[in-house]
Amino acid sequence: MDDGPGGWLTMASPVVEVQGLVKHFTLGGGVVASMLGRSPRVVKAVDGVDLTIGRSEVFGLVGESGSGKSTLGMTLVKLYQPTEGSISFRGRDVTRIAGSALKTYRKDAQIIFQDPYGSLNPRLSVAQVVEEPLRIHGVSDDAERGTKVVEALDRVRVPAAEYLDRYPHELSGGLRQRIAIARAIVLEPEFIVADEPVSMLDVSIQAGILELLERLSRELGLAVLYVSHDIATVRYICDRVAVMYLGRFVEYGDTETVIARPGHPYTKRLMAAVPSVDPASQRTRVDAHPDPSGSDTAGAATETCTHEEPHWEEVEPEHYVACPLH
Amino acid sequence: MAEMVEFPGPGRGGPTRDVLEVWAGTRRRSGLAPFVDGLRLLVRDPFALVGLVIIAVFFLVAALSGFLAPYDPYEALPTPEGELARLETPSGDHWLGTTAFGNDVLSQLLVGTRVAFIVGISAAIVVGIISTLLGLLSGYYGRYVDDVIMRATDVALSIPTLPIAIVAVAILGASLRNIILVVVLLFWRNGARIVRSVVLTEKEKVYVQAARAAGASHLYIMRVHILPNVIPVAFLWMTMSVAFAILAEASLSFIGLGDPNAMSWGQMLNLAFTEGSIRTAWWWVLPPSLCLVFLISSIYVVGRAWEEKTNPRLRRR
Amino acid sequence: MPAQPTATASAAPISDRPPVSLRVSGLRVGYRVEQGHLRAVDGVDLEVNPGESLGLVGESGCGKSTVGKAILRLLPEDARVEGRVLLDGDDVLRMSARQLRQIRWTKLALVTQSAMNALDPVYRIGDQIAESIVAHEDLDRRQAWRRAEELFTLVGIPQERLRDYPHQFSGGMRQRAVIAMALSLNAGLLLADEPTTALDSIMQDQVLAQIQRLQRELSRSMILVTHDIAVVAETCEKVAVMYAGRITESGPTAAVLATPYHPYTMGLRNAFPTIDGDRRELISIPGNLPNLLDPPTGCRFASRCPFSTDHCREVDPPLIEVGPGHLSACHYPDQAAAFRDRAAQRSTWTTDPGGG
Amino acid sequence: MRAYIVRRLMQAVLVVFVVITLMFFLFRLMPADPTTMLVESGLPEQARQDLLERWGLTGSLADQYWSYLTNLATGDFGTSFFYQEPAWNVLAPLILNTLWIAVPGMLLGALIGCGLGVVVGWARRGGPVERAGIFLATFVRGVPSFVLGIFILMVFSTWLGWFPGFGIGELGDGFTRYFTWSFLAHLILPVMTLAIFFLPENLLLMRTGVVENRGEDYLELVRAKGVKESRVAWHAARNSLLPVITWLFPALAETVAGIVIIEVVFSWPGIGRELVLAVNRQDYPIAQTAFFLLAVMIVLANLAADLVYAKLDPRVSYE
Repeated sequence: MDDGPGGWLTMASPVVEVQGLVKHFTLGGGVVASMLGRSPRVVKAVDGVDLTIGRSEVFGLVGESGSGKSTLGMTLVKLYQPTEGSISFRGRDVTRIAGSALKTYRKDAQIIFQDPYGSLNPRLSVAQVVEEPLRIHGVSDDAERGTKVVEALDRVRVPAAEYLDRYPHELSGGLRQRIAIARAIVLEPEFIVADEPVSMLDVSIQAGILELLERLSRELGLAVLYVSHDIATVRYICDRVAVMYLGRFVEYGDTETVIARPGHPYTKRLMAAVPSVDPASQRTRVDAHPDPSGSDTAGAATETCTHEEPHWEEVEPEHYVACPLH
Repeated sequence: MAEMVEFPGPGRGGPTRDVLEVWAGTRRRSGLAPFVDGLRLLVRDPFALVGLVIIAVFFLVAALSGFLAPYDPYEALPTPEGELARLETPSGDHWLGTTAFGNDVLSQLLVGTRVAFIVGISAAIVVGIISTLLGLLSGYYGRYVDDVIMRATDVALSIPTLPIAIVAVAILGASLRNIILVVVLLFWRNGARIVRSVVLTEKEKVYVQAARAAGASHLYIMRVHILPNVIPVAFLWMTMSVAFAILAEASLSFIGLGDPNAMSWGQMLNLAFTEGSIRTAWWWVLPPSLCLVFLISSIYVVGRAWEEKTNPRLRRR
Repeated sequence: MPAQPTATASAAPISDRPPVSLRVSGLRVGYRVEQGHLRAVDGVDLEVNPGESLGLVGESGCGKSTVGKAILRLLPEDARVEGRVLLDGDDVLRMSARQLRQIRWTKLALVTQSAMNALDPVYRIGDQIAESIVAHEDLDRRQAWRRAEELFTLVGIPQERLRDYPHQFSGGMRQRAVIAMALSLNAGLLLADEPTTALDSIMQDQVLAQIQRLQRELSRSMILVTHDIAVVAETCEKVAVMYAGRITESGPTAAVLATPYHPYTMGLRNAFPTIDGDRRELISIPGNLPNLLDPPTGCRFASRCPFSTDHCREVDPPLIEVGPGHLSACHYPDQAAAFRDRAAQRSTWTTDPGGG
Repeated sequence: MRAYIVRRLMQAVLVVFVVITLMFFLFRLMPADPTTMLVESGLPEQARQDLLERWGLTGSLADQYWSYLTNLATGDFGTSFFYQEPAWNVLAPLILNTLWIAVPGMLLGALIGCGLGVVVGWARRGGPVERAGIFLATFVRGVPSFVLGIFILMVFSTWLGWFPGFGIGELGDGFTRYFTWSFLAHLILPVMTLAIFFLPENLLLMRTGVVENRGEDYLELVRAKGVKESRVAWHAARNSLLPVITWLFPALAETVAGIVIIEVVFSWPGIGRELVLAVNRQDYPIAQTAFFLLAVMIVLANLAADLVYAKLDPRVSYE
């Protein structure tokens, strides 16, 4: 994007650089379906996204369900194959790699999932969960794996001696998520996608996990893409944030700036919907009256850009809005 | 700076546990653990326990039938007076009486047990292997492979089972081998579907995604994450297939398509039926009937209990 | 097509039932499980005056949903329930099956989380609403459908969509349909159990605004069960905070959240991320819920509380009145101001995991 | 909706086609050609060749297949060796006989089975009704159809002498063909056997469905509405019907096995018994045709089940 968020996107030596990324899903395909002449349906989950994340940076990605934010995250770690566009990792194009090159990339790019109850195989002990990536990558020496597993558990502040032989069902959600993070860092990656890592956890332990991610990013020089539906959590660990809507970014910027002065109508809407814990704050609820059409798409949909190519505007330094409607 | 972390919880062995020792402890695990757990659950269900015992007794009898049978099952036996011992009621000589052909019912029954197990177990093993393989392929690779295999099972499922078995055995010849072959052809399809549905659920699990993201190969994922969940189900299907196979053999034999060289329970009933002894010679009719009912029902009861314990949606909170 | 009723007129055909008062006292719920006796709820008192809204808030495993279900007597058969649940003075827990059927939906209606399964997938939504009406009032199906049409107008869904099945509705619409259903007999007390948990923030905001508006306009009593204190802060007049099967603090929402007296409430507030005002530090509460199979003596929060003393670990703190209608189950109400200051600093909550 | 039915019909036609083809190749697998039997009974060679030609057994496999298909399409199913009559003429009158057992037997089994399944599913978990219900159903399910038939025959016909257990009885003429007391009396035991044979699986499936649905959120809401408990159970039952119907598809194919055996046990002149007789007489045109008819019955029943399912589950899309 030539008139895109210019300098803000270019970075001395980014870890991950994404250009024009598109991921479409085709539904309803199949031999019989095609024989019967049914045409498959295309879902444009990610529809043209540019992004850079640097070393030791936690980049926030905010959007509602269906915005394509998780798809974007999973495409970046190549759980999905991009339809178009490019992903480069430390200057190396990884968009279409396969085989051993892909396996190498898997070592460098990891993912943490939302559901701490589903992301650990109940049949495996903590030791087995955390050592799995090492086994996959051919670390055959048992003692070496042991050392690395203990080290990873140390990093996530889980006392190894106490937990190595426990099974997931014995652990609380927060601990499980720590184990999942340990599994993600045991291969010493440089890039981690954290897909809603705290949204299924109780509020009282969310902060601990967020803090852990931030510290790991700092200590290990990790580039982290923090994906969340909750703009409030983003502000605690991310310097920069992008707001995603229907497969595209609608706003980029410094987190505090975006929160203080959201530019895009959708961002405004999103922020206005966040309830406040402070009883003194007199937030006015947007549109208490329901949408007469009965549809769910928030009113923002009608206000979004209809242009094919989003047009970026720098509303203030380090703050970009797509197609702002003032 | 120390960071806040959830407590380790109620201590287990305390802080003195040695990390390396614990690590070494996690190295030892048995691949049979799911089976042991499953068996333990089964034994707790009284019905299943009785079923298991019945199956075990039948199995023992089958194994020892050569020793136990008092007479040659095919031999036309004479009475002490030298006549054919035709349709004799149970006595000290013939505990279960004799058939219209002068055969000893007990001996035939014992040999029939062996036939039942031979057919049941060999068919079940082949069915188990085929269903597991096809189910795994279909469920794991999805897309076209799945489409083709599932359409094939759709068609296969619409074909009437016994009629095709009748026709096939009639054409190929009535032998145990052909009966087993036909049973396999009939029952792979349901098994493949069941295995496939387990694979479909399993492969969508987040931890499988995590393993993929860590670079795991398909083989690794199948071996570590999917097979351990498939095996109990496939095993259940195999167990049920034993019953299906025995049932199919008995049905075919009952209508006269049994292996003439292997006296099975179904054949005993066929002979009794064609000889018109069904209404009179209860000692000839009841034993094979009851054996069939008890063996097959026991297998079903055990299978049912297993399903009841392993299906999370049926479990009580 | 019946004439479009206006928002105010629509309440008229719905039977005019007064708001209901609820008084829960000494509620205990236990389950016999393999490992012993699980005390999910262990002595809960609640009070909702007619027309009042109460937020019942707490984290997973605290027993808030169990309390809600106990009030409606929807717990599974093997649950052991003790105490009293007085609905306008009548004890729900001691009602016959027939009496229970009569008060359900006429005095006490439920708004569940409608992620996917709150509505029967094989019936039209209109039929499901009509079912509740026909069960209690002497109306035929056609009349019940007419009422359902009015209810849909009330929650802002086009009437013709009553003929749809649940899978044809989006999450937000299903939630509204569930709300419409809860209003079908104008029950005096609405029990909303995590009504917006599965929804996106914008939709959650709209639905909550709607619940709040209807509750006030129709002057219904309400209990809102949720894990989200911000939702309570904006929706309810009163709040009760639960922890490990007990109420730790309750009172007027503004007072409880602005000047909490219980360290757990303080911790919850500190851990809650917000977007308004300056960025504060987020502080999590270390430790885990106590084991409810064998709860510790004394205060249940003591093991995680930075201010706990030996006294806390030995003696159960009673709920003490610390302000008008404001109760807190902490032994040290007089030190609350100091606790609040210290609780805002992260070092207060930091523990060393090894020595924990 | 119409497109949906058309698509289902196309699938049904496809299945029939596969069955026909399968049959063709199966019968070509025979070690000897079907005339061998007749040759042994002194058929001259010229007549044999004529017969082979008439049965489409000369020429290449492709030619044979083609003539086989065209014959079928024109309704020519070949001539029975045994009856020396067109197979179709032999079997056509038997179709109704089979349906007389199949339809009432399966309907009864399904209705009673599903009803009892709801009772067992709604009973207290781990209580006596549940345990006894599951055990009995599982046990009965393990009883082979012919054993069941023999027992029923022994008890109700031989021992009690209430009903006849052999044949179809005396039929009336024309319209009253099937409305004679004799026929109805003969009908009772086979229908009863089929119903009992078909019942347990219905019961178990329905019960599983009800138990699974008991935990669903929507039932909680239905109960909270203050409707009668029976109405709550009805919601669970209505939803559990769907998996039962799904299961019917494969089960129908198995149930035909039961029908064949029951016809044999009660000497009921239906398609299934004729199939068995034909196989034992090596009368392949009859066997082939009987098999074909049974397969078509299953395909049609599947089609019906499919349409009923679509009617009962609003989530099925007709696209």
